[in-house]
Amino acid sequence: MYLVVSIAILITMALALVRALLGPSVYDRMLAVNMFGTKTVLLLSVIAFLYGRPDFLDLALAYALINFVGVLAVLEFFQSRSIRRAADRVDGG
Amino acid sequence: MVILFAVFLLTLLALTAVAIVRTENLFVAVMLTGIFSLLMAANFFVLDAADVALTEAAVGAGISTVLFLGALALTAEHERSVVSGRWLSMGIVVVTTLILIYATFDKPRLGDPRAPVHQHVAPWYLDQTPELIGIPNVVTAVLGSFRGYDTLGEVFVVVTACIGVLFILGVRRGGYSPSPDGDRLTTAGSGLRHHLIPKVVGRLLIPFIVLFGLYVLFHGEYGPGGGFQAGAIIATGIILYALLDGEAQALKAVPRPVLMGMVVGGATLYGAVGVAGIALGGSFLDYSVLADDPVKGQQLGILIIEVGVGLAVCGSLLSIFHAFAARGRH
Amino acid sequence: MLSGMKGYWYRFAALLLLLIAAWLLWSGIYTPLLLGLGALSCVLCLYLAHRIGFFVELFSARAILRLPRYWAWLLLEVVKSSLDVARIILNRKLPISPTVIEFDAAPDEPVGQVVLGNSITLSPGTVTLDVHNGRLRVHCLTREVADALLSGEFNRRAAELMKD
Amino acid sequence: MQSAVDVLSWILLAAGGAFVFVGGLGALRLPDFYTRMHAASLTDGMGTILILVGIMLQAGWSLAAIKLIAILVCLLLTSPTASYALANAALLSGVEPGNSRAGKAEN
Repeated sequence: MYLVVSIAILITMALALVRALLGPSVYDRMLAVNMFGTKTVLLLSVIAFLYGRPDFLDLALAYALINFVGVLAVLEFFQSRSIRRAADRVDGG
Repeated sequence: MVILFAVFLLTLLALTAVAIVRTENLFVAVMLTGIFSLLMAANFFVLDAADVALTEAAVGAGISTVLFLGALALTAEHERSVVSGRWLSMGIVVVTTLILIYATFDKPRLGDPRAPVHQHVAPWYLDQTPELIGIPNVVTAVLGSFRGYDTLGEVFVVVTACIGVLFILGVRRGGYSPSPDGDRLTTAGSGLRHHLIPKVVGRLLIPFIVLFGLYVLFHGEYGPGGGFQAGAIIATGIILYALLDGEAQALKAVPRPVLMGMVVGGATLYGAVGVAGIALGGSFLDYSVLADDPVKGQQLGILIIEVGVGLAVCGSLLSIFHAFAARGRH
Repeated sequence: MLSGMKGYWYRFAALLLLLIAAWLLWSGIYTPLLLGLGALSCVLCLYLAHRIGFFVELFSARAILRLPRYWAWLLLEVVKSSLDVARIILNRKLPISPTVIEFDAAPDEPVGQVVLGNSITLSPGTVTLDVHNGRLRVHCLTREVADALLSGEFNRRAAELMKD
Repeated sequence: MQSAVDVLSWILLAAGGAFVFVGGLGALRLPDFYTRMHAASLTDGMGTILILVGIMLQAGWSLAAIKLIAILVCLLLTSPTASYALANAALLSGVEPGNSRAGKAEN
């Protein structure tokens, strides 16, 4: 059963990757990365039990804790970029 | 079945790699690199290499995206397309690939017990770890004790890289003073404090991220983990704070002298353990002499050098992050 | 709502307890050395939390006790809307009618608004786009979901969770 | 008793797998960015809960189960936060929230 679930997760990863490659906007790709992150956490948890190595769950926990930092960095990036662009526009005339 | 998973993940990995190379939008490339890192970690994990997978997770999940975006803020978003020399490089790549594929025919099958790698020192490590060091995680035993010189070298590579980045990007004294050209750019560095949801959730999670990092640091002898991973995870926690409240605030919470102290102190701590070994009558980085019982001494030595590695890595990553952020502000 | 020094120490103790519990449950190895290192780690995290101003955010202590009931209700809500969204995605005609709505959050405190916003995002069919000055902007997959959200059940529950 | 728990956990895992897959499908099928976010939240919310609870039942009362609870709580905290950050980044950059046929319903 773990096998079936992990295959479902792998297929979903592939679908998310298709979305990341197709785009069209950068946000779609970002969304795909985000989905990919949670799918990885699930895949790691399932595989840890598939192998009978529950101590490997640390890895999934690490992702669960810090994977969203990247998305926050993107928000911060867009925010400061839009502020900088507004500033440039004011400077330019 | 393991093979099937690995092949599937590797196929996705190859697709992602091609897409990263092909895209001219650097922002898209950064996003795809995130997927690449996740796939890589899953792949390591499927192949039972949890320590490496954790390293990939610790670095790839937060820090690399943050640093890439920091670099992207300093440059243009689109890659300048290079037209000349395409066919030549294409040819070189194709030839190299063919040679590499040819070389793999001589490779032993995955997990073959008769493979040369399993005939050499690996069995000895597996045999001797319980006896000489007495910890369950052989990877940590190899990295920390049997091959302690290599890890020492790696720490110094990290420290050197940090020094190099600081030299190139430059560090300003008193980094967090507001920039001279007005409030506008100061608000640009003020982080996500106007966004309620990230602020509250992020702040709630930071102590737990740091605690998890320390947990990984101190349990390297028992499960996947160790100094490198811990340093990266703790650094991610503090970078998260920098994203939420602005880089200046993060620099106030963990000031630059502390960061420098971590970098230098961590590397020195590692070296000091080695010297202590000499002083107590052993050889450099021989931990057996650190305690009455050689096995206890080994465990103590590994624990201390892991702390050293963690300090050095955490300090270096944060210094590099601040260097990028400071550069973006000015 | 606790405030001032008393509230500060209260939250301090709560975080310390949570950190200790997290360490003990993650670790699973209870030798004196690791317990000592665990204590050290918890103190270090607490100090860092103090430095980053962790204890500034206010929340009602009794909200924690009401949390299980809220979660049970939220889980039910998530199941219901998940089934709806799954049906929409699997429908050949893709019957969506995207709608953006705005409404005022009933909870006054930031934490309450965060709980509200994240609960809305968590249940499929609705995504919180923005929370600003107590006003939420939500993207809904269909008009029916938007109407359901505007009827204020989420708002009422979140406010109930947060009230003193 | 054990078999009842087994059956329940298999059902949860299967349902979780199904939801994850449908979410992935939705991310491909839905027409624009904001609507695709709903598909992502389908896998992030329901799929995650079902799969992790399913594994938890298999793990029984052990530290692994508690680690799974920690993973679940963290995911349920971080994934809506990440969605918010993403939606807001798109909003900031001027991606219009959709072909809103109904217009804005002001409350």
